[in-house]
Amino acid sequence: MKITITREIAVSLSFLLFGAGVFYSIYSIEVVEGVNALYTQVMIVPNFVTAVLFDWRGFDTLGECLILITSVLVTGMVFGKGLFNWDFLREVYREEDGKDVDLGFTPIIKVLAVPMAVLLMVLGVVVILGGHITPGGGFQGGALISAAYVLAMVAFGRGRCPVRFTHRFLESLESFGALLFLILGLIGMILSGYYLFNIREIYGIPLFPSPPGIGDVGIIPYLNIGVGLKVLAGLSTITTLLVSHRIVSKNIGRG
Amino acid sequence: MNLLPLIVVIPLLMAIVFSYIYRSKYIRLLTLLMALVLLVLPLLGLYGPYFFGGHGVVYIEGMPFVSGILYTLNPLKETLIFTLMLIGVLVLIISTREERLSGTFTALVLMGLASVSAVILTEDLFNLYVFYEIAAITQAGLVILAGREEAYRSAFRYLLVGTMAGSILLLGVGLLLSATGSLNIVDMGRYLALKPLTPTVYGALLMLIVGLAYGGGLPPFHTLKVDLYSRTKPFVAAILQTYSKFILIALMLVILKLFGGLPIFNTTRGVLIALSVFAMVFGTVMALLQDDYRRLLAYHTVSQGGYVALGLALGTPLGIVAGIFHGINHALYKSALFIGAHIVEKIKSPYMREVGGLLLAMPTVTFLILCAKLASIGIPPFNGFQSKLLLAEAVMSADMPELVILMLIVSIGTFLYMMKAFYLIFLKPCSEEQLREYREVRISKYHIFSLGLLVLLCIVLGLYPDMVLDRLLPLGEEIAIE
Amino acid sequence: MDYDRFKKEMEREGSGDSVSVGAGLTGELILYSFLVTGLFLLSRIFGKVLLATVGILAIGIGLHMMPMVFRFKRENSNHIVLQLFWISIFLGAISMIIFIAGSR
Amino acid sequence: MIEYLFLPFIGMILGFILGRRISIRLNLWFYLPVGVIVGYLLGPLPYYNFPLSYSFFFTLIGLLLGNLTVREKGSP
Repeated sequence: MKITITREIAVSLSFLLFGAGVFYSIYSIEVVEGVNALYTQVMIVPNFVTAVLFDWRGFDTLGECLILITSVLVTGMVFGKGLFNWDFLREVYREEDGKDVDLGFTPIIKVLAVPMAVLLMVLGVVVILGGHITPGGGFQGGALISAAYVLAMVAFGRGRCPVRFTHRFLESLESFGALLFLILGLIGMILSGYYLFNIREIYGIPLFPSPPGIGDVGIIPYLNIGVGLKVLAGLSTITTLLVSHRIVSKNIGRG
Repeated sequence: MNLLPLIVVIPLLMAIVFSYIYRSKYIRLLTLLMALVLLVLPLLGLYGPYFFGGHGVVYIEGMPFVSGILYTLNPLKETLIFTLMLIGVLVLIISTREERLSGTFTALVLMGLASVSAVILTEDLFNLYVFYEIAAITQAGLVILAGREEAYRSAFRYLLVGTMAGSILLLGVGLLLSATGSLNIVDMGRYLALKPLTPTVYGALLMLIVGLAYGGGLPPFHTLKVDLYSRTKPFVAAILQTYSKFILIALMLVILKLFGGLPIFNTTRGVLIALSVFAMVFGTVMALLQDDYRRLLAYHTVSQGGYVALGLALGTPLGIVAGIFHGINHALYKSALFIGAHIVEKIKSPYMREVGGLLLAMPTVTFLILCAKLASIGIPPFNGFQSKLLLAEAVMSADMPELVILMLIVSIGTFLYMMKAFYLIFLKPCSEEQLREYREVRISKYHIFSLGLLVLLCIVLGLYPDMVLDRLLPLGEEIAIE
Repeated sequence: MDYDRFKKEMEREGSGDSVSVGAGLTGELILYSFLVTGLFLLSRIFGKVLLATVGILAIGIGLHMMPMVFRFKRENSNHIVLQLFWISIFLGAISMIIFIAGSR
Repeated sequence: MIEYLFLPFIGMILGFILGRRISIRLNLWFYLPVGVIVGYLLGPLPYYNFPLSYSFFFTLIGLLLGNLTVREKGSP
């Protein structure tokens, strides 16, 4: 499709206008405190961001997780999962599974990759668990763990990768994380009538025992764990799908 | 106990379960059971507000603020959700007759149903954005499911533009948050009405309109939507077009609630009316030129979306009611037409010139599709007539008779291409062996049942429109702008 | 504009039987009447002589450019470049309208 | 005591799950000192009053446990 010079001028003019509009409106922002005053006064957990994300607006966080879940589902579908018609993919993936290509990484990378991956995983777990006290939380920790997976995958290739997250394992983790979030919300609904109610204790037993002085954390750590597992599984699934032919072959019924 | 969140939560929960067991043998059975559950859902909620997490209204410096996320249910939303769930149920039932059905399809349909009902129910702008994004990804996913190269292409294109439009909408939500200090739509509307307008608010309005045009399929995004509808299986297009119609209605109501009383609303109204008239005319003109039956129906969807948007953009009580009523009617008869197109595609081909003489092969289906077509044109005993009449009244009373003329002209165009399609597919003479070929294809009872149910609803709503209108009118008065 | 020329154009597009030509002509008429009624509405609401004059000019140009419908079909194709072009034009136009109307 | 040890305990479980999935045998005598050093550098990461991030250490122990006892072998 050929684009004439007139059209290019029109496009640049309109982007100029739109950009000027966006810039003008952002430049003249005067932030009104509004309901934020409440968010910073009421202490739920020491990390105010987590308090807003998981307590005041927990349902939004659930929605954000579901965006990731849906994206992973759709990405899986591009590689043949559950399609009504596979013939197109069969033609694309006609040739046999390619061999791993050794990109000539030096031994330093291969020696360092495993310890770094292990430490990254552990750090990711700690970041997930400390989400209600320190900066971090489920999204960040999950991303750390899946970064460890990607690191191992890049250094060793798919065949000899020491971190073996199988597709089925990742699917289970993802479903478990999302179900944990949804079901904790339902439990809150049964106990109090409000969905995603932050239950502090059941019959006097605190739900998540934590030291005094950091507020009643309630279900927030569990929600963090759910989100973390889901993010870990989602990002790793996408990596697995992108590097591996075998999943496609299995999905289109040849594996 | 108010079980309102279950309308959203149960489909989400089941979507995750279905995506986990997508290869199971019992998927067909489970899908049918799930369809039954979906029918119960709209009855669960009670009218009134529902605060998530127990965070209710707080007073900061004398101003009431909703501190958490608020959902409300009222008769209008209930009607919309009932229609949505009904069409979802019928699509799920039809899907069990498909070869190679997997849990993924059910999961995606459920995810879409949940997110669109959340968009309808929510009173919170960020929550609306989140579920709007899920709905956009779900629509692309449902198109990818068709498993053809062109489907991949159009879904990719839709997501590509969707990234841009979604980010613009998110930026708009952020600007509104900074300008008002709240995310609750009612709180924001009240704050905006009190304080003088700043450029930030104009920017936010601009971005909300971009989000609306993308979500609802108004120009210039209509070509993307048409690609989506025409490249997937037609019965999937039935649920896709329902999603985008209802997102259109919900976002229109949000814009009315936020900017309704402001001095800028006059301009906004002009922009929205212009967009909807463009949609009406472009859809009709393009539909007249199509050879592919699915594309024709897709462009028809765009032009009817223009009617819906026109009614809502007027901002008068009658206009809002007429727009929403037309949205519901449109969802019903258009789903019937898409299911009919699915049958036609199954028997022979979606290209109108290759088919012909289907009347002799299946008279019942032909009659039902004819009824749906008449409803879509706006012939009296059907529901399309009632809502178009109401729309014309609303436009007349808003002092824009020219638009009524335009609506009539567009209706004539609609009549023409619908009848052209009907002639080419069902009436055009065909050879004896072609007829034998048609008779070999078995059409499932489920297809005919869904088609019949939708046509029956069209007739019932056409004869007794008050069933729905009585529920919409009080809310139309409430939202409307003087 | 005469029927024969229109039919010739349609045949070049690959669908020249009477049903399609009729549909195409209707599309042409709808576009044209959309132009006319739209200009009526605008000039009535804004009530400017200048606008009405420009409108008449636009109608004349439209008549001269007939058939518009093929050009229109090309602009509405699903080519990504054209889609992005119209989206960017839309963004510019809408921001101009809203900010200019807002600044008054 | 349980208030301070509950979080590391959950970390151990998660570490166990992840450690099962590492297919090569990890060397205990390398990872334990490294864990102590990294934990010391992290400082009191989630909870305070302790010079060492014991949550990190416990999670590492969980991971090593999972790796050394029920490791998954074979090709992916």
